[in-house]
Amino acid sequence: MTNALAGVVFVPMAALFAVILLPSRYSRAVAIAGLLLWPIFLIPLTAMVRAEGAVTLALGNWPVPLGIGWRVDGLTVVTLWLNAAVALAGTVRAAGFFDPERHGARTYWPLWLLLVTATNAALVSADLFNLYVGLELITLVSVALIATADNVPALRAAMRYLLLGMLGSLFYLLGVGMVYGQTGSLALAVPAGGAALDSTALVLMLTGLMVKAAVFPLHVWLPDSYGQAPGPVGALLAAVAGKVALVALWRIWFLFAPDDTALPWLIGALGSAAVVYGSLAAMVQTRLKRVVAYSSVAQVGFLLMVVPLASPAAFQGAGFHLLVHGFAKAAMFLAAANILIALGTDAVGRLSGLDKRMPLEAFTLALAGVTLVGLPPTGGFIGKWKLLEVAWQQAGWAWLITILLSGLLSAAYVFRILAMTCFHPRHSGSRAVPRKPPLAASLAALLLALCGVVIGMFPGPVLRLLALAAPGGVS
Amino acid sequence: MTTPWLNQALPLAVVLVSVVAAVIIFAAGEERRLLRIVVNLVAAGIKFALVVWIGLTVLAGNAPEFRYEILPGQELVLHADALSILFASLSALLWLVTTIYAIAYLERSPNRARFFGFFSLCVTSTMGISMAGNLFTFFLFYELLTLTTWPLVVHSGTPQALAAGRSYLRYTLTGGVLFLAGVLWLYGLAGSVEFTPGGTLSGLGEEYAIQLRVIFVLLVAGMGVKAALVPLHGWLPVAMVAPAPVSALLHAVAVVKAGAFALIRLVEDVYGFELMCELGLQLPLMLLAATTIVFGSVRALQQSSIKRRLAYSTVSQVSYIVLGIATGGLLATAGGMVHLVNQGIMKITLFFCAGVFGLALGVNRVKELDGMGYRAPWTSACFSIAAIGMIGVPPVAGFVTKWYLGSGALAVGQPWVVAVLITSALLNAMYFLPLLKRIWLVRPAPGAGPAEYLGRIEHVALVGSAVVTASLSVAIALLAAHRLSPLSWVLRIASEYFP
Amino acid sequence: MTAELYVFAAAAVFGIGVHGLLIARHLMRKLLAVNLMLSAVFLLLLLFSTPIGGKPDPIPQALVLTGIVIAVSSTAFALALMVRLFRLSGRATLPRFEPDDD
Amino acid sequence: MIGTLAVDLLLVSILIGLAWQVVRGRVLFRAIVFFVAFGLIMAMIWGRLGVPDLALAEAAIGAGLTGALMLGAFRRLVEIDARQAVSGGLRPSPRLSLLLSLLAGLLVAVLGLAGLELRGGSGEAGRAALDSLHLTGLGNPVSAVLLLFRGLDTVFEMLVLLGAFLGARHVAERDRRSGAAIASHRLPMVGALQMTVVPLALVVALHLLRAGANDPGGAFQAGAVLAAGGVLLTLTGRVVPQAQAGLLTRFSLIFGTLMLAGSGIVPLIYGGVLMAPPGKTAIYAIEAAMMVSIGVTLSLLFSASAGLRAVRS
Repeated sequence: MTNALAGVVFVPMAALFAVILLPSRYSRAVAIAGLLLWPIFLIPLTAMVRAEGAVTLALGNWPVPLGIGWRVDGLTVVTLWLNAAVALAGTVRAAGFFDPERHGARTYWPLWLLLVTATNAALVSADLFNLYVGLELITLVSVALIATADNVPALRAAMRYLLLGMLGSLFYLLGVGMVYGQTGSLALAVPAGGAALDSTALVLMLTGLMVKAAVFPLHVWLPDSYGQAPGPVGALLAAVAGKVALVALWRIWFLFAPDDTALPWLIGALGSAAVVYGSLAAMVQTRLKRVVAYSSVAQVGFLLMVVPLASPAAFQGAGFHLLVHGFAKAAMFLAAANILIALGTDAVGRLSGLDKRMPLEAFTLALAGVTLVGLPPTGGFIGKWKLLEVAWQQAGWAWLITILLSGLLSAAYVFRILAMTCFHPRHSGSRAVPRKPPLAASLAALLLALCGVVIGMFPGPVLRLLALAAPGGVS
Repeated sequence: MTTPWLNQALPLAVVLVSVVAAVIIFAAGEERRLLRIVVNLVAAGIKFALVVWIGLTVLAGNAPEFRYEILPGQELVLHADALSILFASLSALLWLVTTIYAIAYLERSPNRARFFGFFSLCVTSTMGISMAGNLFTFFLFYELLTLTTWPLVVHSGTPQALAAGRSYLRYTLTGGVLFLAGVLWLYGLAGSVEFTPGGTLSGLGEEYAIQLRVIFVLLVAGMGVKAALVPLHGWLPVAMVAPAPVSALLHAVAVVKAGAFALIRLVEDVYGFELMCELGLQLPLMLLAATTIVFGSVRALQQSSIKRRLAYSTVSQVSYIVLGIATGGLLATAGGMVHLVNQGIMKITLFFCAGVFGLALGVNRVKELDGMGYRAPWTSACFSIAAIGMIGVPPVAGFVTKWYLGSGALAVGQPWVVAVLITSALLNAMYFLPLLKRIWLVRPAPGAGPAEYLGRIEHVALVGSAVVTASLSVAIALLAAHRLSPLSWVLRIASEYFP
Repeated sequence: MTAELYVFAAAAVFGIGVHGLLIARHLMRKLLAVNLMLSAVFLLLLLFSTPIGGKPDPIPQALVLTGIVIAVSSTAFALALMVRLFRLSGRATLPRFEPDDD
Repeated sequence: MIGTLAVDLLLVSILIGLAWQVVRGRVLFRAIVFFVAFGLIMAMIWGRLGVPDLALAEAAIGAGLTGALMLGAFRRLVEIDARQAVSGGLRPSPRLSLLLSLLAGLLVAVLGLAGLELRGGSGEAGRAALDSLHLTGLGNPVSAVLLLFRGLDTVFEMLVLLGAFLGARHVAERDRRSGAAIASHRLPMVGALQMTVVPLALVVALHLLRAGANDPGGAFQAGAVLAAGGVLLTLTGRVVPQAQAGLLTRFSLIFGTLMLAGSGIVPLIYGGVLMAPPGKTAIYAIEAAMMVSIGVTLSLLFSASAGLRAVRS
């Protein structure tokens, strides 16, 4: 069992070392090898989680309060699979706009593998401080990758993200310090004495995590950063790396949640505000990548609905929603990158007639867009239905309305894009596509979008796996 | 007659046939015209044959059913009962005819692969709606219908089409949200709601009376959008901007009928007629239907464009179905259900003819119809037959509906319904007869030549399909007593609900 | 008594750090301010722990040491980013949240 | 009692004064210099609070290295645009920012006091660490926690350092001029300074490394001192930055993390436990590797280059 867990974290790390040592012309090949190898360890891990529910491991056999603990439950496995798929899809040759081979291969691929390693480590970690180190590494590497475009807007967005990221860690660290002061243990598990955690420490930690997860109104860094990042980077950040802080927030909330305070209502309200703001902002964006970036802001708000609806079923629905939206967003980012490479622009106004010029990208956008809206038969609907079910059972009317509203609002900006790209009569624009992206890049994006839909049609196994997701406490 | 395996596969096959066709058409791309035509026709043929086969098995007594547990505690059920065969046969038959018409109509226009791809997906959703066995599955296909018809509405890509698409989405998606809220609430109260004749919620009457009323309003609003009940009908006339085959499909076969069919399921199989009356919901529904009938007809009077006039006529005609269902009793319910078929066939004839007038003669406004009888005799004849049918004059199908609705209302003691029927018949006459007068009794303007078609085949295909549907609407009326006619089929269904 | 004194010291340094962040236009000054705040938090982190048998608790010391190394790494990378931004844009400052010029 | 209180008051007041100067210093250069002073006072406060490991780390890394990096960056800014040397870079301080910072300070004070009250906790993990110290064969509990009990934290901390280096290279990579040698003016004193200080730094680093097992010290502090030597060599031009990194440099960058992670993985092959504690000699080897990695990485970060090449003067 430990081999599987070790493989998930240490194999990408080994690939990172190999890429640094080997001459740069092998970088991409070694990176792909590493990204193909570590998911193999996920297979036994998934089987184990399916059999035993949550799997825990004390590193170095030191008992938990002393040593660092790893914990893998249904949600972790599902997110790790998402990370594997998106990382691989992102590694497909992104010709043109940013070709790692031409410049920066020596640093792009190591940073890419470092991001995957850090994400895996932060997902499996069940230790508050280890989570801090993991999140800090994710922020640092994400900022470096966002600055890949090496132009002023990208560097500004990267700098803004780094500064806010450091402030976020600051608050989180203070919270961790107070937790250690009170309980004497850093383990992400039910507090030993059962004494409810002091809510100030909890608020500090949650504030820090909300900055890192880009929860409205602390989301200011996200649209510029994802908008400027190259396609594959944006895909991995929007789908997985950016969501690690949110998953951490869920875990901390479910373990240390005080039951009588007004905190869940506040977080839920923030979530609803994020859904409305993100969707409205996405409606007015002129560039495709920024539309997907603002849709990420809305999605983070949607996923915060789990906090006021704290129950394993809500957690299951939100986990499924995170998975499916991960696929859809990654597909849209990759498609947007391909369009940017081929047509020289991703300005929505000038992409008319896309379905004839770049049929694969148009179909990817359509599939992913419909998944974001949550229309059947895509996965988005299943996630939305589960959360609605829970919201109804718990009479959480505010959350029920927000979830229903989010479907409508996302429909507004998705169908706006689809109308402007596929159904607008093509004006004089040239028929030929100056630089067609390689077929592999188009197929990678399409494959991710298809995953979002296929999982929607056969959600059984994933939902059963997520049912084992009750964090920390109840297995 | 059918092995258990076949029992499972039939309903699934009938839904998936057009999905396969859609995938082939999308993959084939724009250039392969012949392949697309063959795939379209073959798929339509297979689907119709499958529906007939299922119809016969249902007639023979057993009910094919396909179950798949999509979510823990929630199943995807495709169940073929007499009512689903009624709607499935209508949609399969009219899809076949509309495909022929559309192939001819869109001969030289761009984006045909995209059109026919979404066209077949659209019929998949109508087939899914007709075969749905529980409210959850029904909702799945109901939302899929919105998704697949939107591209058809915005097909031409003109600014007006895009505006129509936006308004279509605003209405249908909001309706979808209300429908989802209702389904969810009902799921909370009664678990997964299977369609059973006489309603599954009869037991819950007293306990959740208020909640059930609110849910009923939510569901009627959600379904009312597609059934174009006032004030949710706004998107229909605006969607007239789409090409003729799309308007024919949307009005006669897919969207509007899906809304009406949903209301039938709601009243007959979810709530059950008695529970609806118990909760005092019968009268408001009847009034809503009646106002829509009159409002639709009045608005139709004021329209100068032929297609918008037909659109408003659809708004009013669909509410006949709702009125019949709401009135209750064997005869009125039968009248309402049979109108599902009659209105479909008559209205599609009118749209076929309007399409021919527009395409071959460039005539779109009522004023330009002068002397059409001389310029396009066959099409005008079909137009007239269907128009008479809409007014309710025998021997065309419309008469059958009005007769049963009227007698049914009297039998149940709702005389005011007859008054509504008469006024609407008068209004129909007032907005159809002037058209017929212009077509037949006025000489064509000098220099207005006969209809020009792209080619011989197109001519036969376009006019032929109109003739087929027109003769069908007459045949339905004349052979009403025949065992397999829609009327007898509907009487058999209604007798289940009102023994 | 000394613990309360150092808590006030940390709070004062944190406040001054926030003040520095607000009035700094130059990115280098923003980094200095963030480093001040980080030092304050590290100080608090250690103060929150209870000595064990007279000797100070080793766990928070390890955490603070890791924190210091991470702080220097983030600062080093931020400085490289700032130099590159300055070379390209001629300004070592961040304009007030205006969307990038696309 | 009074004496210690006086010392504490003195230290705290100097600390706050320096912090204020860092933030309000009109010229950027002065602000950086005051920041280094702030770091030293912070080191003294760690000493005062009885945590020598942190004092060493703060002095070597917090004050020393951060200060050096900041001054290096400042120098590069001035090279690009001389006006940077005099630019203040300060906004006029409106009332609002003063109020806000006061509020923030008060908030943290309240949090701090609340944190103190909460200290009732049994320091469970700390007690466990001290109890099982004998198992590890190490005397210094902090080193034991860093290398053994919470080994994974250190692995990822090293990866953060590596990430910072890779990020800096990634951003500066296409900046041809960043590798330019920093002008080494041939002052007579520079040669002498270098002759004495660099070997001294090496000796101190090795001492810290060896002592780290039982007394305050350890790989991080030793690495930082080593880096100080590297910084001095770069400044005096004895070592010239390279745009490309040779295999040796690349290996030394990941040497420490490789050894630490490797020692965690290797026992798995023989059926042992992940991140199991290695033997005493293995720990020394790992610490030495980490010292080398940290020293090289920080030196390269200072010279903003991919590698360094010695120059026979």
